[in-house]
Amino acid sequence: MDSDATEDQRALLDVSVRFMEETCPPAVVRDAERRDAAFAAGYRSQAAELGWFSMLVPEALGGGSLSGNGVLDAALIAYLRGGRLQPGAFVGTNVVADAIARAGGARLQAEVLPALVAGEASAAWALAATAGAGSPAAGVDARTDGTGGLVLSGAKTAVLDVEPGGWLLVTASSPDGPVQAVVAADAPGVGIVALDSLDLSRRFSEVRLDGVVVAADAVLGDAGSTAALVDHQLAVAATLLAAECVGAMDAEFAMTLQYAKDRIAFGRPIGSFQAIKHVLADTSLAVEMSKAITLAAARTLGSQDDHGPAAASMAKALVGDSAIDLAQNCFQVFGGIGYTWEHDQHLYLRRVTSDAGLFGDAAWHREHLCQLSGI
Amino acid sequence: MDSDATEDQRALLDVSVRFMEETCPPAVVRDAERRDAAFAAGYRSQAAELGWFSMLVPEALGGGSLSGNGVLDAALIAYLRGGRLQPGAFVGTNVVADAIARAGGARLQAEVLPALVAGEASAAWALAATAGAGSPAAGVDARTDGTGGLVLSGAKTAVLDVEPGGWLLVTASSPDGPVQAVVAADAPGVGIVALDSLDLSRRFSEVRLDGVVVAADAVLGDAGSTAALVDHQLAVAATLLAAECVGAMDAEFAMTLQYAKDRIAFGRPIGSFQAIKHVLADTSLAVEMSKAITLAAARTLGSQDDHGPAAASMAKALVGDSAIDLAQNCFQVFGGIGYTWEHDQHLYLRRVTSDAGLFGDAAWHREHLCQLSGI
Amino acid sequence: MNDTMIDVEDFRREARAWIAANLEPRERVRAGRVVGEVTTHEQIDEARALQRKLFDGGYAGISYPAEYGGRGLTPAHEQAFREEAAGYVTPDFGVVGVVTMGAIGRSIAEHASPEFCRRHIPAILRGDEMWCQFYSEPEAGSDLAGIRTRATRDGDRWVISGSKIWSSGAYLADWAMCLARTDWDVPKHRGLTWFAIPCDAKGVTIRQIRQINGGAEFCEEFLDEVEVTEDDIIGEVNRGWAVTQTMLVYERGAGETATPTEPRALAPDLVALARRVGRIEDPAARQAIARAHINDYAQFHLGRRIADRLEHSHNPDHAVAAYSKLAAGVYTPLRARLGMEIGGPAALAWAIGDEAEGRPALDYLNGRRISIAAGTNEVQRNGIGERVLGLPREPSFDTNKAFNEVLRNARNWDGKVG
Amino acid sequence: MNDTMIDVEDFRREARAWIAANLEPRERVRAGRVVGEVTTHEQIDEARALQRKLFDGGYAGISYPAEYGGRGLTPAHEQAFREEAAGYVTPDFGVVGVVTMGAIGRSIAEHASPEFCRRHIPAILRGDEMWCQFYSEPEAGSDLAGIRTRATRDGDRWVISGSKIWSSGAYLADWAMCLARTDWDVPKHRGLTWFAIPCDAKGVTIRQIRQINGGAEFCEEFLDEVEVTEDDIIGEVNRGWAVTQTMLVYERGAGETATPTEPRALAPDLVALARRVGRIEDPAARQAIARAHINDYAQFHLGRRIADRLEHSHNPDHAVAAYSKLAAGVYTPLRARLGMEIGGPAALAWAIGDEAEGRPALDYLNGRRISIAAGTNEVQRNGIGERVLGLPREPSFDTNKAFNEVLRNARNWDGKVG
Repeated sequence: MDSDATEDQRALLDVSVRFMEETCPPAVVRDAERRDAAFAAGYRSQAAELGWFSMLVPEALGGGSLSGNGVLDAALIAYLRGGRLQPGAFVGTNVVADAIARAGGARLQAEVLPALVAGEASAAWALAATAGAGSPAAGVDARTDGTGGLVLSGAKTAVLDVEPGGWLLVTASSPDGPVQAVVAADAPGVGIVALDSLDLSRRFSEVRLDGVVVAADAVLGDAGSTAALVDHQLAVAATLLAAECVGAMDAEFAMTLQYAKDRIAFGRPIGSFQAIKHVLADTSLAVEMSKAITLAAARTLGSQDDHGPAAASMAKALVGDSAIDLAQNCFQVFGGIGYTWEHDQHLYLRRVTSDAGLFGDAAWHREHLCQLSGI
Repeated sequence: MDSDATEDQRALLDVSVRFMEETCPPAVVRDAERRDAAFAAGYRSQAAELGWFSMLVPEALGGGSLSGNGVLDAALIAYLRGGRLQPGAFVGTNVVADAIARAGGARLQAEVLPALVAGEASAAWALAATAGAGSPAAGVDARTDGTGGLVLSGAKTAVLDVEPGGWLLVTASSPDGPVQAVVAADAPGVGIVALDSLDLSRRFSEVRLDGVVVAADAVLGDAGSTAALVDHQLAVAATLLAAECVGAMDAEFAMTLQYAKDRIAFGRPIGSFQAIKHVLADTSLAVEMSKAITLAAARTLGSQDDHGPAAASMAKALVGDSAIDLAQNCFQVFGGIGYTWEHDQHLYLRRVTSDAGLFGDAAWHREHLCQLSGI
Repeated sequence: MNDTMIDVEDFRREARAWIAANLEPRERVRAGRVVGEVTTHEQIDEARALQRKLFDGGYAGISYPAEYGGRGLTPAHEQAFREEAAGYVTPDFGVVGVVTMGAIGRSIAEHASPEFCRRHIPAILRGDEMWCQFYSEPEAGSDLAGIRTRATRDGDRWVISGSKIWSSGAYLADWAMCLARTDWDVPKHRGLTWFAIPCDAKGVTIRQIRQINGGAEFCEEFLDEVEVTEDDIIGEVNRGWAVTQTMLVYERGAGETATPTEPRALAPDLVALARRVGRIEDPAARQAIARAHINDYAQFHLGRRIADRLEHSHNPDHAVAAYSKLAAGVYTPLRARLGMEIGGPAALAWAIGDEAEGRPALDYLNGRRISIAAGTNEVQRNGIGERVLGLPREPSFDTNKAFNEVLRNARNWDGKVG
Repeated sequence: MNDTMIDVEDFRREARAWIAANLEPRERVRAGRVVGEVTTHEQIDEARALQRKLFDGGYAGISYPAEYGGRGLTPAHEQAFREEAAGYVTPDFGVVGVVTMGAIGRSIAEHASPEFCRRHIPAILRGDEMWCQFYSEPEAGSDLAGIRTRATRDGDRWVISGSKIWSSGAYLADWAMCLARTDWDVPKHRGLTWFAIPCDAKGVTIRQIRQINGGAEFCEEFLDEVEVTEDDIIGEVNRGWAVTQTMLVYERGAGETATPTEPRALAPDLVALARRVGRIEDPAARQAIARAHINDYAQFHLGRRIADRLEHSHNPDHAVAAYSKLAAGVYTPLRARLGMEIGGPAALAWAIGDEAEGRPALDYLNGRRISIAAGTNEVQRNGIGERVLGLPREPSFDTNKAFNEVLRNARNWDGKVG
């Protein structure tokens, strides 16, 4: 995706590609049953060795990025993951690691963070399943317990990639505004209910919290800073998810382009018809614009530029809409063959549609952009 | 537009076409200066002889329609008007005549209504220039004067086709909800300021009301019934404007189709290229759907069917969006020649864009449809 | 119409009496069952028994010729029977029945030899023979005449090899009507022939296709030196395209039997969805709901407009039907997408097994079926452009050349002409 | 680069001194003036006087060959001068100056005979000769080689007849560079020749075209037996296409001189519009504003991405530039439409003469210029499809046939091939 990648970055990307192709090739992507808890743990641990979960964490806390711009490094990995429809809590773990590094207390930074960086556990962000203009804190209410801790009650639906033994970053409403806490997925009062999903390459759960008691040292930030931290988390999640989505778009487009060259109808390759050629040209433009805006968002967000959150929302909005257009157009080019289970088309259709809807859909990010811009 | 038209309807349509082609051919449409007050009065008077302003008025009040469905008759005329980019206060006069027939007192029905039906004067509806979800009453405030009359203050911008010596139906806000009154365009306190416009075939004015005193016998309806009457007026205006718009779409499409057959590039008529052919096929589908929905709205609204207002809003929304798509697509097919002043393309582009924006744009009517449907 | 034919209303009364005496009233629970949900041989056998009853009563193939076991009446009689039987349990063979009694039975009756018709049509009307089409191929989809399945004459036998796809319900059928190329040295429309093949013939392999929506109503077939005889030819050798055209007319007609009613309630499924996810007050969701409903409403009135045009025209041009097909092909996927937008994450993931909550995702996966099957959107646009609007034709590279040469040229395509 | 060439930074210092001594600082009021607003002969004459000063100082045609009156330096020197002169009043010939000094001057320098160059290039650099293109024709727009203007040899004269269109600023020019067909019996790219024509030559009629936006910067021309000589040929007879390709490269480059900066402020014009019409809180208006801004932002980064790709590639494929052009062609009209939607009726009608209030409508009328001019969206899509993505070519009906025959065939188009 990025022609400016450094040599170090390229080396990491190459070894990451080999890892993905060996550990989770298409046959494994297609077969959710092969991706059980043991698989997930093994995958995560190998990924951690490649540094997949350290990029947003400062060196002082055991992390480190190759280029100095951790968001950019992570986005390049995300792009490769998307193209190969990779499962696993990549986005969630990075977002939560980043949040703990920024606002976590000593215990979180000493106990949870190293486990995330080392791939010993993953983390999921339990935010509200927002569409439209909803708040990420909705669904779970927090009350203070008098000692600086919280008691959480409510539910979050469609939480991405909650893995056994992992952690949850719960964003909840309190009378003082949004609050956040890190909770073990197997803590007392936490219920994790697996869901069916359009996207076969990911796992979704409903997270139920029934009076879950959180100690003060598991609370992230304070009333004054949480809203900004949530915005930052959303920007990181949006950027990484956009990058995964662009990877999937690119792979699906390549597959479709090849088909348009090979498939013969009416005595010609179908790609010689303007009806197909022009759709592919438009789609290719959408891919190029999506790459350009996602890299811009990653570069900006990862370099402490104030414009980062706006750029991230712009990328998520543009990429989300473009990806669904792309998937619909590619499906149309494939025709009937794309309607068969064996063909990969639908895996990409499903994946990019979930990319588009998670962590704020396009409309949500457009509204968020307006708010970030002060209107 | 309507293959079911009766023989009486066909006769009226034929003579109306002859009238338009003789009285206001393209050269007159293009030259606003030739369309002065004297022209407008002459045009209106001849149109009235054809029954253009009687269709929504019951026979008991001096009106009458050919088919028993006045909205349908008027929509068929509107369709022909749109195709020939006709000027003149057709929509406004019919909407106001209908409103007076429904809710006007004895004086309005005895003095104003016959003048409108006879083409001696025209009427314009001064509603708020709504976009988004605004209220038609906005911009002008009404206070009661203690005798059942009103005092109106405020302004309405982009009022369509206010003609000298004509009447205004002003929809205003009062503490009790919307109120309406019929005011002479030259009454004391009324200021009419001509505006520049995108649409060269119509006239727009700002109407300023500076403490305009309205007697009780010029007020339409009462607090309980006005909101419903305003909705009805909007439905009639939306239907007639949609019909004018469909006429313009059809004419512009025919012109573009012919060009695609005649124009040669790369050794072929350009209409043989799928890039052009498929856009024209989609555009033609939009024309057919627009005709179908507009006729459905006219039939429903004109037959006292409760679904009339919903159908009218649906027609206005679909036709408005389709018309702008059509105008953009046709412009693209014409290429450079469509950018020249002498070519008719831009007259249609301008006209259908104003059709789409007046009396509620597509988004306004979609929201209105939701409200009419009780959500 | 012949003079001695029974009047429709007389027939209706007669049918009403027979139905009341012979058929069971439809229970409410079955009313929701839709065509296409017949997926097992048990269901087919159940339908066969009932069909036999109709046949014996004289109510199978009402508009089929009497000499082949039908009643020899008109479509109006057929419609009268359907109306009378609406509240009763009638044979439901699912999509395979629609194809058998519709496109296939009619094509056979119009084109096959009298012997062939006598052999098969009564069996069809009795419910003994269910048929499917072996028509589309992996390499011949939109290009309907681009068939590569090969039939070679060998004495008085024909040997057929190739592969077929998108056969609705073939795994439930007894016979297949199969299109094969019998002459490769003439242009593509001129070397095709239709054959009847028993689905259990040696060399026939039928495999259900697993679809992206989890269903498997379509099949693919592999034909490996399947042997048939001269007697199995439907129509004439190398004149198969004439049969195809008949078949396509009935196929298109078949979709139109159910007349939809004007959709007045604002997109009820989307309104319910927006309420479920708490977005009924959200302006964007409301716009999406209204958009979907307006398109539904416009499509309905477009359909009526086109039906009127076909009915009231002396020389109707059936090409205008492409408008309805294209509208469905454009607005169905759009509507499904609007559903996903309204639903948001709640449409991406739902309680396991909850079909109602999973519905927007299912609609989304199914959304493009209509834009692809039975003539893609692109094929409809070409048809509207050329046949309705009279635009100059797309250059054709395969209508005047031997099909063998077409295939050769296509593989070496360089875009150069003349 | 030759060894004795002055270093760019030395040149910059030298230029800085000369500029400070000879040019006037730019007043603020002129900063807002944009290329294209030069519409009168008086403005041209004013620019000529200033250009003469540059020429005499050695700063006209910095990268043109010294033998033709230029300075013989590099584009980097030219750029250094531009940067130094940015705060000063420099000659502004508007669009006619851009065409003259850019595409036309460069094409002449590369293709014309030394005599021709000596006759014209110094005059161009001095500002004495402003040039325009007689290139597009009413019947040859997107089809750049479909020229029908005819040049016939008559002894040592050539007689030119035909019509031209879309010549920027031709009514302000002294000379025209005119493309004509000199051989009708060869394929279209092979029978073309460029001629120089004085704009006041007998038989030349130049008419400004009134545009839909009220402007008239483009002209159309009627050429009625205009006589020129062998000396007026630019390049070789029947080899005009080679000159054209040079011209197109400079034309495309010319648009890219101004590097835009990253658009960070949320679409300021649309935000102001929404505030003016009281819709800044309206969710639909906010969505439209964000949509427009995101497209602006993405287009900017697309442009940077493509520039990087062209810069860092050893063998850059200039076809990728079509992405930027297509993006502009798609998103400019969309943005204009969003403006109209946000503005609503207030964008349809406004106080007479209020340019700010009328701006959305003006942008709307201008919105499709970029989707049509200098290669339509469709042409860009073909270019991306075939040259960037490597899709099989569109069949071509006019590249291998005599142009006469192409015209004949096109008139009898039936879509049949072979």
